[in-house]
This record gives sequence, C-alpha cells and structure tokens, in this order.
Amino acid sequence: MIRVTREDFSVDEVIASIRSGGMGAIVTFLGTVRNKSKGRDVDRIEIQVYEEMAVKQLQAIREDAITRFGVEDVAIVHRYGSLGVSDNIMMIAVGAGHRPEAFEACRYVLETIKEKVPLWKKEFTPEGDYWIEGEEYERTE
Amino acid sequence: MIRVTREDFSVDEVIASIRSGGMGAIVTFLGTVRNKSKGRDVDRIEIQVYEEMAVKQLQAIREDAITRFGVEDVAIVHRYGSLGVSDNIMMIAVGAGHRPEAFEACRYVLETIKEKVPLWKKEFTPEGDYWIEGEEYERTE
Amino acid sequence: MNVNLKFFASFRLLTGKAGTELEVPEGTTTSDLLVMVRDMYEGFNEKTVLYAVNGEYVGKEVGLKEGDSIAFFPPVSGG
Amino acid sequence: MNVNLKFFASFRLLTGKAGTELEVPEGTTTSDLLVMVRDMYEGFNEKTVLYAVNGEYVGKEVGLKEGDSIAFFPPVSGG
Repeated sequence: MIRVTREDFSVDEVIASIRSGGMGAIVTFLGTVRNKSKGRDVDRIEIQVYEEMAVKQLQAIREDAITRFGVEDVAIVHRYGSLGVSDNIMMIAVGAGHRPEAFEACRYVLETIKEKVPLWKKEFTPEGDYWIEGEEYERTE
Repeated sequence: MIRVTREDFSVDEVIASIRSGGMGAIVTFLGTVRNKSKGRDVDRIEIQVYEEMAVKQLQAIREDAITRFGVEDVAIVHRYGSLGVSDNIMMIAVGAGHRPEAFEACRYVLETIKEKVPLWKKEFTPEGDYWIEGEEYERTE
Repeated sequence: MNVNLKFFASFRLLTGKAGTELEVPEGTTTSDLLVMVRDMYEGFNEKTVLYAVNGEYVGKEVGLKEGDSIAFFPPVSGG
Repeated sequence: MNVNLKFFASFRLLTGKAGTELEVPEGTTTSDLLVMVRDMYEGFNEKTVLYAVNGEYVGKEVGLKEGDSIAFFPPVSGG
C-alpha cells in the first residue's frame, strides 16, 4: 500500500493492510513533528509534495525493497500540508518472516525516501520559516 | 510503559503512551505468530511467562535502553497464553529525537528480550508440540 | 515546441510561480533547458538543482519532446 | 531451611510440576541447589539450565536463605 495524503492515519490500520501469516516480524517507522530542529523551536511544519512523482517513486521503492530484502510486504504513507508538533508525518511498515530483514528493509526504505522522493518540509519557528533542503536549511522570508 | 498480559493491544495506543514533542522518530517492532517454523506448519502457539521476573527484566531493559541510546522513551508489551497465526505476540516502541538511535535501541531491546526475559514459546504443529528453547527446539509429546 | 516547467519548495519562491509553459527549440535536452532556466531566474545558480521529466529522474542529455513536464526542485527532505 | 523451587516450560514437563518446596541445609548456594535438582529430576542433566533467585539472575555461589524462590528454566524464547 502506497498513500500520499493530507489525512492522518492509524498505524494499526496500515499494519492490517499488510499483515499475513508468513510474517513473524513487522517493523514500523513513524516520523513525527519534533518541537526542535537544529536548536530552533518548531511551531509547526508544512510539507509540499510533487504528488504524481512521489507516488511513482514510493511504488518503485516498495517493489525494490521487497525484492532486495525478500520481505513479504511494505506499506508507505506520507502526509503533506500543515502539521503541528507531535503530529504524524509519515510511516513505513515492513512485514517479513524474520526480524533482520524487516529492520534492514525498513531502514533502507526510509533512507531512500529521504534521498529520492519529491517531498519538502518547511519549518515555522519564532525566528522565521525555513525550507529544508536535504540536510541543509534555507531562510525563506 | 511495560505490560505483560493475555490481552491483545493496539499499536496506536502503545505509541500514544510514549509520544512526545521531543520525538521525531518512533520505531516499532511487532512480533506476530508466523504460520511456519523451521519448515513445519504452525497451527497456534502458547506462551508461558514467569511474570514477576519478566516485568522486572523488562523494566530494567527499558531503563538501560533509554540511558544507553539517549532515546526519549520505550514501551514494551508482551502477551502470553494461546495465540493463533498472525496474532500479535509482543511489541516494542522506541521514541527518539532522530532515527538512528530509535532503530538501534529498538533492535537492542528486542535482542535483549530474546536473551534474558523469562518467556517461552510452544509451537503446535501437525507433527507435534515443541517448546522453543533459545534457538533450539524440543519435542514435548 | 512547448514544454511545461514545474517548480517546488524554495524554487517556487525564487521563480514566484508553481509552473509555466516555455517554448524551446526542437532537440532541446535536459541540460540545455537547465541552462535556460538558470538564465531566466535569479538565484538558481547558487543552488543545487534536481530535475525530473514526466515524474522520473533522468540523465543530462535526454531529449525533450512537445508537452513534456519538467520539474525543478531542491534536494528533497521528506521522511 | 525451606526454599521454593519453580519450574518453567520444558522443565515443568520434566519435573511434572510448576513448583515445590524443598528443605535444604543452611549455607546452601545456588550451585549446590542445582546439583540437588539435577539429582532429583531425570533429564535435567542433558539440558541447559538457567536459574534465578527471587526473580533476578544471580551467580553460581550465591548463598540462599529461608523462603527464597529459585526458578529453573531453559533458554528463553520470547520476543
């Protein structure tokens, strides 16, 4: 399951969408809005997405991870729009026969998303708003 | 939060019990009953626990992981009793500022549980019932 | 021929728009287009530019055709 | 003095019980008790035995006292 959405999601529901009898291990990564970023307080964030491309990229990453690590299934949900502190940003769920490949595939999917999928975070802080570009920051106003 | 219980749990609820504004990453491991084990079909499993000791051990593992990896919080829930294929067995949720320590602490907690916490699985298969001891198997009847 | 440009994140701020149509010569490649865009919009030069054609990452010398959508954006930061 | 023995998993099967009370000499240590238990129950010898006193893993030469609970069990397999 791949979903790019403004809406919040339930971790239980996303896990239910992949759960099967062949799985002994389901590793989930949940990204949430942190109240600090590089020493600045964060009030909220906005996420912009190039949606058609993001969906295609996420589908390709999912298929690659399944083949590469031999896991049973992978689900990825990523939100966009305005999010407050502690809100869910995105989640990855990887179901596998055993734990090593579930952890490895989950980490791989996350790192690949951070490198390739066209989504950008803008952080709103008391000092101004910053687009985050890769690991760099740019003041936008 | 540490819980040893016969009851099922909601991953969303366990995550909610640790979620805080200092977290950007919450890594969850969910163990589920797999339909195969070492080539045998598994119909169901039973988990026996030495409950007082398991709770103490889990509390110690939680505190150790928080200190060792500098993560924000850790929750562990482990079930016992009779479980069917695909049922939840246990979960670990680790919330941290950033993803590397969340993944590392989650894996560490899992491996330490598998080494130290007094819980034992018995697998019911068409060929008989087997107590699982560490990574070994013993035919029980 | 006409192609569609799309801008995201800080590039939308630099260009003042989410997208625009542009007429380019037949045979224009992705790297030719990048040169044009860097000339058209101040600030592009100092930044790392990623681009995609019709939603796929492609190489530098890929030929463009009528109606292609070319997106320009900074390094991504989802996850 | 009296101590309480507890057995788990396959050790419950070997001994036919979840637990029992045992009278042991003053000064008995964990390793003394392990020798006694191995003698009392057939099958203990061939197995890896873990033990805990009052719910904590302890060393081999820990002295026992009246009322202690000593648990014997195989390598754990939770998680």
